[in-house]
Amino acid sequence: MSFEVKINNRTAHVELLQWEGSFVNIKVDGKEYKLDFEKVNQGIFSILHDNNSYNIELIPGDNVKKYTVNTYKNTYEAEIIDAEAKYRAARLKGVDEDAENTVVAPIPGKVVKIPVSIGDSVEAGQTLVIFSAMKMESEFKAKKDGVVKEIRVNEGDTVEAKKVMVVVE
Amino acid sequence: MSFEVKINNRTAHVELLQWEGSFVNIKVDGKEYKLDFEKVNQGIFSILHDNNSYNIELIPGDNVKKYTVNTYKNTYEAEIIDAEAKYRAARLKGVDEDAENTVVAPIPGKVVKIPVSIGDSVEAGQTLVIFSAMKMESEFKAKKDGVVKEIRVNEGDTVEAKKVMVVVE
Amino acid sequence: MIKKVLVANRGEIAVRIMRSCREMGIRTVGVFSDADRKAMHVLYADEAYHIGPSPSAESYLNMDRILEVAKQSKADAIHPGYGFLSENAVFSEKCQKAGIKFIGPGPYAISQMGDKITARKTMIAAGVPVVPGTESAIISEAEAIKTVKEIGLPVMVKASAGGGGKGMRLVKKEADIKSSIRAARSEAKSAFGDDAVYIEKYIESPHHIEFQILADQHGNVIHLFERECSVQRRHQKIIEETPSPILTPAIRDEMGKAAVAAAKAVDYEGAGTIEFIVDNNLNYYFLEMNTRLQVEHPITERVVGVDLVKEQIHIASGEKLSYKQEELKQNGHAIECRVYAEDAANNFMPAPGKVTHIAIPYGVGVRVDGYIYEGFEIPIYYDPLIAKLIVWGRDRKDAIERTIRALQEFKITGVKNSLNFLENIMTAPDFVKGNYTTHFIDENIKHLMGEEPCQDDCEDMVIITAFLEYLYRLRKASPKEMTALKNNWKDYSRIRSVLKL
Amino acid sequence: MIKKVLVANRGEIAVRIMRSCREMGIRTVGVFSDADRKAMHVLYADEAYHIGPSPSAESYLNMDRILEVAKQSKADAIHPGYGFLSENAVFSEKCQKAGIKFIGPGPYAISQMGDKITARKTMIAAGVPVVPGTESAIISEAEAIKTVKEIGLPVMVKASAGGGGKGMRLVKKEADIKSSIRAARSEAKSAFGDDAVYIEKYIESPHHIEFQILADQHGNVIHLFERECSVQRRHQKIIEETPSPILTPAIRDEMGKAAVAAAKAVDYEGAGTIEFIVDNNLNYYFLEMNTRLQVEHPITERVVGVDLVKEQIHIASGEKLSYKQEELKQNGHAIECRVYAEDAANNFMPAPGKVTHIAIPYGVGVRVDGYIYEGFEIPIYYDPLIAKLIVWGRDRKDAIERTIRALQEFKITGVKNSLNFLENIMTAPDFVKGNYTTHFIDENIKHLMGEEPCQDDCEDMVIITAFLEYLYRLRKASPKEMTALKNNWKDYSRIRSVLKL
Repeated sequence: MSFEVKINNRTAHVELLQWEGSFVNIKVDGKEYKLDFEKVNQGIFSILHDNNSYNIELIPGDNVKKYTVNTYKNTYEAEIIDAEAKYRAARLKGVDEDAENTVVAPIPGKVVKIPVSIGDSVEAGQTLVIFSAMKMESEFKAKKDGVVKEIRVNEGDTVEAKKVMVVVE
Repeated sequence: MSFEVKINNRTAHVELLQWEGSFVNIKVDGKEYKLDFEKVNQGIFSILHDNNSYNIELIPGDNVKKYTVNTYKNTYEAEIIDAEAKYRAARLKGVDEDAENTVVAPIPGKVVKIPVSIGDSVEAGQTLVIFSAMKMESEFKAKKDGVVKEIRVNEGDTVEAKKVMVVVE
Repeated sequence: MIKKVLVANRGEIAVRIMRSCREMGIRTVGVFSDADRKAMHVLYADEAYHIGPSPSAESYLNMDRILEVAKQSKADAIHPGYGFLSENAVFSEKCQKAGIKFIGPGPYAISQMGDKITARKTMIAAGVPVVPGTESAIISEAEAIKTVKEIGLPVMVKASAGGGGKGMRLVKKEADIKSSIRAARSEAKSAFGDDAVYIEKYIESPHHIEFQILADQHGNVIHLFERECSVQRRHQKIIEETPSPILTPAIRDEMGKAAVAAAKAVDYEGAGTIEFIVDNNLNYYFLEMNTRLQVEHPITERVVGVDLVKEQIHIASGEKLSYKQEELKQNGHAIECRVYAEDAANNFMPAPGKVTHIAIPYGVGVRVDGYIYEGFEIPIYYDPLIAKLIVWGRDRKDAIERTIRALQEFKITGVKNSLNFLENIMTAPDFVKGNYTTHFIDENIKHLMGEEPCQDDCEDMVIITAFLEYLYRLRKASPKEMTALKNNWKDYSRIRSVLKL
Repeated sequence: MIKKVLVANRGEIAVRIMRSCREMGIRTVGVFSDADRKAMHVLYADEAYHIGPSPSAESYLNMDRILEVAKQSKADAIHPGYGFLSENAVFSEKCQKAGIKFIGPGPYAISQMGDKITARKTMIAAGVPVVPGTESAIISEAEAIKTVKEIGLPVMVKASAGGGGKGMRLVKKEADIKSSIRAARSEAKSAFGDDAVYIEKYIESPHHIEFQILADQHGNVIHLFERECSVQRRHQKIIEETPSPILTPAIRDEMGKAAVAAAKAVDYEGAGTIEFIVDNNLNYYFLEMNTRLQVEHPITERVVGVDLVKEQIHIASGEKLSYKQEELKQNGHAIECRVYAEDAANNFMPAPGKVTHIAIPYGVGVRVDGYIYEGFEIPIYYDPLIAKLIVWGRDRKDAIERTIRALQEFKITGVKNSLNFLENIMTAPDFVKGNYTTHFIDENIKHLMGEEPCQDDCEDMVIITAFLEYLYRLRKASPKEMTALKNNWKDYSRIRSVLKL
């Protein structure tokens, strides 16, 4: 049984050799481990490896293949890469390229001001949206030169995260 | 929709009149309440009644009809009494009468000593089992005069809670 | 004696105030906006009243509605916390008129200190050092140029009604003076409706050091020593400590006396803070007074041993101060870390969202004030401060070491937060040396943005855990494919933090 | 300098010790029995080693196995915590021989203090007052009767090797002397393998007051003031506070000096506690010395401002004491409540089981040391202490009020526990007055067993909540029957305490 697991910028190949009771024999990128692997509670794991103690918290993410993982000192984003995920990643590749044409709300908040209009020519760096959340105002700027094609929000609107606000072409 | 709810020694008759969104109209022993009733999280409830704020934690018990309920200051054991529970209570009534004939481990622990043997005549108050748990020794005594009929554990045994150890007749 | 307090605030400070009220046997009244029905302060209060829609202007800043609730609930007093209505002279006056005690100073002290030019004049009259500059609002640009020549460049042009970095311009070249004054004026006009500006000498390597004071209604004023607040991002404090690593006992004593004089000059009542700007030669200048409780008040509580909220309530009840200046002492060292829901890597952009998991640090010398819980949705309408970690140590070194331990135990999942950034501050050499100014974050940004790599094989353990959990779930979903794997996990119904207690 | 410490213990004290080690940059080695694989101290340690089956005799008391682990893990030192091997002279000696530093006194001090008759003799020689009684073991019954006549009835017959209330007999009538000596002897023989007994005057209304001391390897000894420990059930402390409500400054000073003299008399090293028995006239007598850290050490940490575990480690490293007696001061008041998994209503019977839910108190002046977590199964093999609440206040009244607030916020569900009992102690008039002896619990049992009724309509709210939750579940199970009811609850995946942060 083997998959790839991506954490931060590393993609590791993992192969399970044996898992019986709390005994786990497993290879990560060719390195073999024999572990005492205990589930302490839902989402909480204790691993003893050569008597080193690791206490690991696993919090499920948006989907079954994504987890946030806490160790004593660090936090990681982990994702299981199986055939389906690889296919999806390949398909999605094209879509994201348009990202630099749009201004997207990174978090929920309020549109304070839109100092451009549809049809305006804008330069890279020019402010397209002034946005406010949690007492902080941010300016979102054009990533490249272009013309404002769409404005999908109004000044004063409260918007959800990931809402596309302005499209430049 | 109405049931009886037993908390500690009180059995209250509860009748739901309306429950829509967070609005609840309900009668407890004839007293009518109009409440803002919010589930904050699984097991955590916030009630506003005449602007009084109640924060209530509900922890499921052994079965779906039993709960431990925490308020800010108190802890209650609550049980829903429906037809089935009433029937069961009636049936169980006879069974418990034998309780005074048996010595039952109230918690998990270790049998240290059994100073009686099968066939011994014992008096009420005589020690039948010396029991140890969590560094504390307790003596379990006969509740009435009688003859030791059964000894179901051995000295040195580790026993689970509710284990019948000695039966007197 | 006060028997019931309305807390006109939300978040950690509302809960913190209610805790002290509970201990004093005082009933608490909470108020909440639409967004806050399930917020901790509503759950913790004895009574709770809805006061309006989510935006603060329509709820937590709605003076009339809050006073209405105070009357309806028969509260004797209103505690404003910090932010919102806490430094609003009009509200203080409205409370007075309504016969409800405002826990804080009267309208006179608030407005004297709220207007910067007035505050400067008052301080000069009281003999408290202020930053060299103009004493009144700038009338002509020619006069401004003359002043600048007297005090020397660089200078700051500041709005009298200002705050939060708005209506401020740094002037480095003589040629920029006029344009800067015009820009500051226009910004002040649009932000505060008042275009009065003044000029101050710009302090190059400033330390931001403030003194806590307490003043009763009978003219008694004491100070509770300083807090060093120079670690700031976006002009907002993120770490505070006491004692300050740079003050000498003599300067501390002088500044404490100046702080007391400042409070006396405005007939102050309650808890307040005198902020000073201090240069590398330990010259100190009055900057402003915060006429309320500060976010960072707990470090003073820990080191001086005073519950400031309880003292506020005693003072508001008309009692005399129960501490004498000479009885107070700084015991050990305390550090506060502000945990914000924000993304340090993205210019400290706020990060609202749902908290999925929390592990809280415990043990000797550790206090956590917060208001979030697992499952809580942090609203977008209010401040991103979600918790404060207050750590005490025998001395500064001990306090830093303990803070690092506590930050490592502290986990908040579901929302981006500043925990890792705070830990990096604790290990930054300039911070460890105690040698830092308000430029600290800019000067140390590379270290602060770093992430210490996981030691030994722990990264592999992370990978293995995620892998095995995924496998376990697959097995549950399609047991037949997975029969080769045996394991004896139980199915727990809930996720729990083992670092919980 | 010590770089790696093996903690030969479990539960809250193991975690507490490891926290201070972490802060000092010292690696920690945990050891565990079968029952403790998932215990907090295993999860918290850097390294963890299995040492045997669940009963302590086969694991936490297995000296050779623990020393083996110390060698294998290359630990420099062993911290024994309290209980288990902490007062075992043989173990201290074995560590010495193995070249591993035992964090605590050497075998001489432990055995001098472990044998009660020897300890009494040593104290008399050092000029420390002891309870009037026999100086050596009782040889003849005639001699015993003579002694009793000298010191007057009632008296206690005590086993020299004793502890924990075993091998003790109270004698009130002359006729009972002989039989009591015989009974105590036989009990001592079977419990400790040593039938030596001695006679002490029985103090009628005793206060149990102990002094914390610290002694370095260079002959420097200081005391860190007292702890009042008279609130006991089953001869075990349940509440401790400092300062004692009954001591005067003069007596405190005298007793502190006696405590230092006692430690010096046995060439003590490390942290230790001199226990005194004090009568209503403030006559004080040496009772025994605990040659280890006490359960209740955190109240001293809070009031005196010293991390006792860190000091133990500094001392064990050979450093000189870094505090001078005259620098130490008691600041404010601290109370410790011991939370046991036990059933107060049933003679404090221990109550192991699975913890289903915990809500922990926070805020100013509150510290919680514990080791349980939600889902944790409390083992039957060890002590029922599951958490300690340590509360600080400006003065005794403030500390009591805060303790009540904290106890009300504190919830542990799934196992019976002493939280309600502890709260009742805080409200008992004798406790509030500070007027109590070791008979406190017996004398106040009615108040202590009571349960304050829920105010207003809150009992009805409990009923309503249980009812609605049941209905909601029914509806999920058979939706058709329930379509008359609409509600908009979301299905949360987990149970969370809103009082969490």
